Amino acid sequence: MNVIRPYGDTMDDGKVQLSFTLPAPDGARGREAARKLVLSLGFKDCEVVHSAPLSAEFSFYVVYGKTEASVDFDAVVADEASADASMGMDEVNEFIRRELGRKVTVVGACTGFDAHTVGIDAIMNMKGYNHHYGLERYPEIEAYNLGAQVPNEKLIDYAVKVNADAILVSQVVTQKDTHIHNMTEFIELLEAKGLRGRFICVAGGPRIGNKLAVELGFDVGFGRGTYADDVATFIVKKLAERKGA
Amino acid sequence: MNVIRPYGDTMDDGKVQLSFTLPAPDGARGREAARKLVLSLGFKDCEVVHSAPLSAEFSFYVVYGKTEASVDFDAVVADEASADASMGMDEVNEFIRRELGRKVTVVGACTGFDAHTVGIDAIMNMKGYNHHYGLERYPEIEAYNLGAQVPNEKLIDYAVKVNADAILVSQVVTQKDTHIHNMTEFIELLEAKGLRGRFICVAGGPRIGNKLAVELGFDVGFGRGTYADDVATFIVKKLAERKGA
Amino acid sequence: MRTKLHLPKDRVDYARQLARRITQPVAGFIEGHSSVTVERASLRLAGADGANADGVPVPNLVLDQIRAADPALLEEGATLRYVNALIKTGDEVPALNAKIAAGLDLMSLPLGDRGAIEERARALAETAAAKVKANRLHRDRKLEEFRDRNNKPLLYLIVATGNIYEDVKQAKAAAKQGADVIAVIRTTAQSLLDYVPFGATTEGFGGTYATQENFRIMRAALDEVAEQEKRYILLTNYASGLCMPEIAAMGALERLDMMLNDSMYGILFRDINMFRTFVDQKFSRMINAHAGIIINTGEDNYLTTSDAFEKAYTVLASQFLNEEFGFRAGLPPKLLGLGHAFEMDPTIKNGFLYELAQAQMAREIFPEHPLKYMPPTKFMSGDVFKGFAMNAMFNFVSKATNQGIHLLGMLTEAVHTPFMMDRYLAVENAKYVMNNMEDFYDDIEFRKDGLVVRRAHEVLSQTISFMEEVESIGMFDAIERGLFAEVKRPKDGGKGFEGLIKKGPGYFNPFEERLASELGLAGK
Amino acid sequence: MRTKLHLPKDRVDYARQLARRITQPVAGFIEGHSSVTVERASLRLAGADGANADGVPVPNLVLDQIRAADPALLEEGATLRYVNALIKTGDEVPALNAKIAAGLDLMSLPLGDRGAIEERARALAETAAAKVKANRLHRDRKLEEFRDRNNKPLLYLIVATGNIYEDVKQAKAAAKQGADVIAVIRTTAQSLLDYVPFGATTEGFGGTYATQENFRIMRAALDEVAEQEKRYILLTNYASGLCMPEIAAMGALERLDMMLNDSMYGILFRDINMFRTFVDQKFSRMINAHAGIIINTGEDNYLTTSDAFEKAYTVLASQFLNEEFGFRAGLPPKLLGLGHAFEMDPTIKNGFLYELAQAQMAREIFPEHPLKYMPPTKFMSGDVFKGFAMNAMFNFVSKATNQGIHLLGMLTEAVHTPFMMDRYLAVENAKYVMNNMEDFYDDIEFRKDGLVVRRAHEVLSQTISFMEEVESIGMFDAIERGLFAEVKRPKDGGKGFEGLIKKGPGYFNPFEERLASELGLAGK
Ligand code: B12
Ligand code: B12
Ligand SMILES: Cc1ncc(COP(=O)(O)O)c(C=O)c1O
Ligand SMILES: Cc1ncc(COP(=O)(O)O)c(C=O)c1O
Repeated sequence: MNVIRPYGDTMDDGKVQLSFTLPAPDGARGREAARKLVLSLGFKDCEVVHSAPLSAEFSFYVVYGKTEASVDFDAVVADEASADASMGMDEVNEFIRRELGRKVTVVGACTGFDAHTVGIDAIMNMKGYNHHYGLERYPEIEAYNLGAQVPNEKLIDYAVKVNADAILVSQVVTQKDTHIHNMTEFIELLEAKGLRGRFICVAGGPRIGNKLAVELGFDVGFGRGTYADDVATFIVKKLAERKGA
Repeated sequence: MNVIRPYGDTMDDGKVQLSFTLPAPDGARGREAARKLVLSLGFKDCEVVHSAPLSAEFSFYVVYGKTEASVDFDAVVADEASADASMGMDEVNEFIRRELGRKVTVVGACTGFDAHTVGIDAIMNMKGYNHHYGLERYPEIEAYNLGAQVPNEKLIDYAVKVNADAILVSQVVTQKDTHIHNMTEFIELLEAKGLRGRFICVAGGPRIGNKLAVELGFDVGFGRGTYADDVATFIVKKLAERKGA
Repeated sequence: MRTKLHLPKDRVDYARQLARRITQPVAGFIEGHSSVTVERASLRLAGADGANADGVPVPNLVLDQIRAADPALLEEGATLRYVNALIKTGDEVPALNAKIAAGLDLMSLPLGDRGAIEERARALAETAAAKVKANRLHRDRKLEEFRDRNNKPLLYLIVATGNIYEDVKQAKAAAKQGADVIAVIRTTAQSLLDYVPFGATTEGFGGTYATQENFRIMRAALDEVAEQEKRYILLTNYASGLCMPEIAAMGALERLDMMLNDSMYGILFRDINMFRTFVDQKFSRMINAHAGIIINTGEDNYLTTSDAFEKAYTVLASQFLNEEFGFRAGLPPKLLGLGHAFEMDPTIKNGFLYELAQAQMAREIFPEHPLKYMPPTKFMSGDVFKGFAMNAMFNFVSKATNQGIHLLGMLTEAVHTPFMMDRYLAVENAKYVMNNMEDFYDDIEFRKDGLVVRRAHEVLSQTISFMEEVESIGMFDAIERGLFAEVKRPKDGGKGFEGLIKKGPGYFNPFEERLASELGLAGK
Repeated sequence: MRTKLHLPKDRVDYARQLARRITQPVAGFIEGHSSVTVERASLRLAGADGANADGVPVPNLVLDQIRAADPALLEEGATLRYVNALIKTGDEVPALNAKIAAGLDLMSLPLGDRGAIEERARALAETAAAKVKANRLHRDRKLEEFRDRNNKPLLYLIVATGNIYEDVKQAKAAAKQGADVIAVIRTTAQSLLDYVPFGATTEGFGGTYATQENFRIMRAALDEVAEQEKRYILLTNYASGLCMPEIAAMGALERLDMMLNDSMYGILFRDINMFRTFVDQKFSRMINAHAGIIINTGEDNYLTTSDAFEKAYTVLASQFLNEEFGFRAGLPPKLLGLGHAFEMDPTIKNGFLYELAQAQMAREIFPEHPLKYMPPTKFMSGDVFKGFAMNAMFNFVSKATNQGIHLLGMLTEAVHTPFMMDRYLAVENAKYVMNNMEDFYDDIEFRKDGLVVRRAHEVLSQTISFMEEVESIGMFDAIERGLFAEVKRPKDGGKGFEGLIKKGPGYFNPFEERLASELGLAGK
């Protein structure tokens, strides 16, 4: 057991900063409403340190609260794919040569109406990101980046065409849960075609968690700060595992 | 009933921003701990959008959560003394002349070890604050400002000496609840001397709420943004009330 | 204006010459072409409006009917057929629209006397022009009535709920908080629709459909706040994508004040066919010019994909090209809201100075233009506090270089589309910083051999080299080879190519004529 | 240094002359006086340490015993009696301290041979000087070893938990986050104690007691992080209040690197008697000068009570006076961390330019001094976001004018003493802003007739008028009449007056002698 609580300047003081808007006019009643609201969240103590009108009907609050909520840190299990130690580019290539003995093929795209290619480019393009080369630079990997706004159907067809080992799906826009719809559709399509088992399915994007991706039927999900190394490591290990199995 | 919830960009979306420190290393486990913590506060949904190490043992989180917590705004009662409409300086003087027919005497100080005089000066000094003159400028009020670090004992003695109607206590430092100790001691001293009934007791300071002040035995408490007008209005109305009673 | 950068005038002139030379062959191409959306925009100016039961707009129905009858007939323009129907049915415009929406096939009506059609069409053009002029006059009057009440630069806030009625609430609150300009972000992928949806909409995603009714609703709402705040609130939308000229036409009719409207954005960032885009941008810009609508060009887009420090010259080159395309469409400098952005990596040592150089350079090279300055987006992170400091620095540079239109940065840029409180904080940040350094621009000089001055000179000369290269290759080939924004667009590729129309000898477009003459482009 | 403000050199020289003239009579007074804390500081340098069972420190016990025996005896200084006891008991210093703590009355020991006492005392002064010099050497070596690793300006963070062990955690984290300087804020009201508590303490309030043991604990902790970070971490405390010289002595012995140490702060802001303060500040500064400790003066305090725009000249006047008092105590410019603050109302139009003017003026008038620049505090509010933007602007001005010591502003200044995350955000803000505009200082000029230049000239001339008035009235009377900080302090009023000591003809203080000779003040 290692019970931890938010920390302001003294262990276990439980201090948390909050800010939010209320659909109510600014003023003494608004501030009191803000306080009550924060207390109703289980905060023991709450100071409304700032309020301001956003319009006649809306108001803004900055609050410092004190909570007794805690987590047992020992029981926390990290759920981020990239939290595992990843191999570097050379290691990955070496691993492929040694363990798989053939080139690995990867197809990726930013799917649906999503046009945010910078993320998938960061993973796939030659130049990579933050001094981590992208998959195209890996001699043992064939990487096809289909770019933006690619329909799921088209991505799958392409993967079949080039006989891909893995499909990379990037989803950046999350408004109205569009990423969830998109990702679900992708998996359902694969399953309908009886192809789910054939590919390692990798999802990614700044708001994609591993847990979410796995829930939706992907093999893994990668969030912010991912590098090609992480993705490549995951794929090649998985392939080796399957080969072994 | 007028049930309101935090508002991000859609009615009742319940969006709240939080930031806090955890006594745990930064990383995937830290982020997951932060998420769990926020969920344990009753948030339905929680995105850890930023984390950073503060040292090897501490880490910082920025989080956006979604809550279903609400308050019934109709049932919220404002509890700020200065929320009442106050009279202006001229009105107050007119009121004194008309209703009380004698000058009103007020003694104020920043008590205990507190040396933050700017607040009490804002209320009492000639020049006032934010274009609201202080009590010294009121022709019908005799105002004595004893300044900083005044022991409660000395303040009370002085009030007796000048036969004050009201005593103003300023408390700015709140660390380790020093204001509570100080204010409690002040009231206990007055009671011990059998003088509580003789004075209108007014507390003030940026972290002083009316509710708190009243709980501690004051007649009223004034927070941030108070002007002399508010204080004067309260005092003279109270005096008129007592005279009437 | 005092120069602070001492940029060589002859080099700046030379860059403008290059822009003229680069755009010349493009202008030649444009001259000989129309497009489906140019025709539809003309119809809209004539009054064509409404949609059929499937939601297909009347202007599209007209074009579809003509094309179905004989694609070659489009070479005469669509106005001819629409006006012919007016004469033949004896209807006024609304009645005809209703009939078309109900299924009337215009091509079933024989073509009448061309002289009569042309006369009636010119009368419609007259009506449209009068309406647009009235809008323009109204705007000018209000700007005069509320003069000196707007912020300098104009503070520009976006709304993007997807629901026009929610947008209205957000927009009003934003205006109350201090915004001068409200931009209604369009729903994702509307730029790729080859029609403009009809009516009020509540189902956009990441933004709200640009429809004429939505324009009207928001215009009315902002006019209402303007009276309360005694500050004219400018309304912005996107004359961009596959319906560029139609949206411009709608904006002109509904008194929008600004339009995102770039000469190459669609090609590079939306994969729209290059010929189509060039044709469309010209007509849309003529409409904007006539309506007194400030265009906002899209140079910031170069920087969200490429590195802002290394590719700074692509921004300046694009500004020169947008300017020249604008001139060619009759836009005066004061309607040319050329774009740029504060997008350098915040960890760059002296990044602030380079941003200052870039912004000041734009200011000096385009002195009368209401430059549109975009906030940091790419390097914003979930650290909303740091983001807020970055926005403060952006606000500083904008005021320090006297920009015209200032898009407020959101502390939550990397997290979600703006919350109401995010906008408030953005306005507060800008107002604090800008008021606090109000006259900094007048007070400061840059050292002649300093970093800022050297950087500006360097970017100018990189720009010239780049434009020389584009000139030698030719614009169309340069785009094909990926010289712009590192993307390659084949000439016959991209969306909307099939909607390009070669003007026939009998091509008739009284709106284009009218605009050209109003804008003094007739002789050209 | 290039001048940007073109301040008239002769006026600046004249202001310095005024400072010299104003402080001359004060210096005369100081010459003839000591105080209880000067004597106790001397005892501490001799090695007096520890406390009795009631917590009364050994140096206080010694003074109390002398005074109890005969107050007039203090006129000879306390060292005489302490050293006499050493000789008489034959003890070494620690043993004697223990005896005093246990109750030994020094006055019970007859006074021995003065020559022997003086000789032994001078040996003790030699030992103390050697120890202080060794500290200074160590610091210089570390600064050399880790050169170019500190930020410019030095980033200064406070810790204020009240518990020295918690302080250590916070301080280490702060250093890891990037702080160069850690200041341990003192507990509220320690400045009014006429003794220095003994030992490690955990019960401060709003700050932690300054004790020699606490100094030692924090010094060791910071030395440890310094090795990890390869950056020398400076330690700061307060040589201020009723024990100003004693704390300086402790700091010299424990290798503190900076001390809050103002010539008039105690008088004006703590109601300490003016004569007492003037005497105490001189001796404390001699110690600081010898120990190579940078003093931080308290001009910012003028601005938390008065208006920063209107009373800007009081800051400059105080800087001149602090400088001159500093010179008179042997402090060279590089140890004179003169203070000022970014405290103007954020709603003032062009406030940023006035702050820039003030900071640049300080920079040009005090070119070699490591100016200490304080963040916004008074106008910070619960709006932590706006506060963060204000801190960004403050960071900007500091770097833009090349300040020396930069106190980081806290976004929660109006809410609570800093949380650990508040410090982190403060460092992040400063590092971002300062790196992003690293060479702004070299790149920028101010217009000769602009706001910034005019403002600086104006403040300088207001300062001169003010100092002329002070000179004509005389320093003591000027304070009595409330010319400084709008507070009136009677000459015989205030705390600690009774602790003033007139030096008798037999006054003996080998530490003062030694310091004066080390500092080249002997002849003066
Ligand atoms: C650049 C940008 C754009 C550019 C995109 C250019 C391009 N070619 O990509 C343009 C201007 C076109 C654009 C347009 C829009 N954008 Co945009 N955009 C951004 C911005 C500023 C940066 C995104 C970025 O490039 N990040 C850098 C990359 C490297 O990070 P990343 O994408 O997270 O990728 C990393 C990881 O997530 C991961 N990863 C990502 N994908 C994958 C895939 C796999 C398989 C793996 C393993 C890993 C992985 O690895 C990458 C490297 O570490 C963000 C705001 C921000 N600061 O984040 C908004 C943002 C993403 N955009 C947004 C929106 C709403 C839009 C629009 C809908 C606005 C509109 N209505 O017009 C349009 C829609 C476009 C569309 N159809 O999708 C919102 C999304 C809100 C939400 N959560 O839903 C954001 C957050 C801005 C905001 N606050 O409103 N945008
Ligand atoms: C100026 C200042 C100082 C100055 C005070 C000078 C002076 N003569 O007053 C100096 C530099 C001396 C100082 C010292 C310290 N300060 Co101080 N100081 C501030 C500061 C920056 C501004 C306070 C201020 O003047 N506000 C303006 C006035 C007008 O507002 P106000 O006090 O709220 O008053 C209004 C209302 O509250 C109300 N009101 C106030 N009193 C009364 C009384 C009555 C009867 C009524 C009706 C109304 C009323 O009306 C006023 C007008 O609207 C605040 C931070 C901040 N920005 O708030 C920190 C702050 C108050 N200080 C703080 C601290 C910790 C200290 C020190 C303990 C630090 C130290 N260890 O040395 C010392 C202790 C001094 C002491 N013994 O009390 C903390 C308090 C934390 C806490 N909540 O406990 C703060 C919040 C800073 C921080 N974040 O750490 N400080
Ligand atoms: C000129 C221009 N048009 C349009 C847009 C909007 O994009 P979309 O094509 O999705 O409407 C932008 C975005 O920045 C732009 O700069
Ligand atoms: C010179 C100086 N000494 C001391 C202090 C601290 O105050 P106190 O007297 O409470 O120790 C300050 C505070 O700003 C100061 O400027």
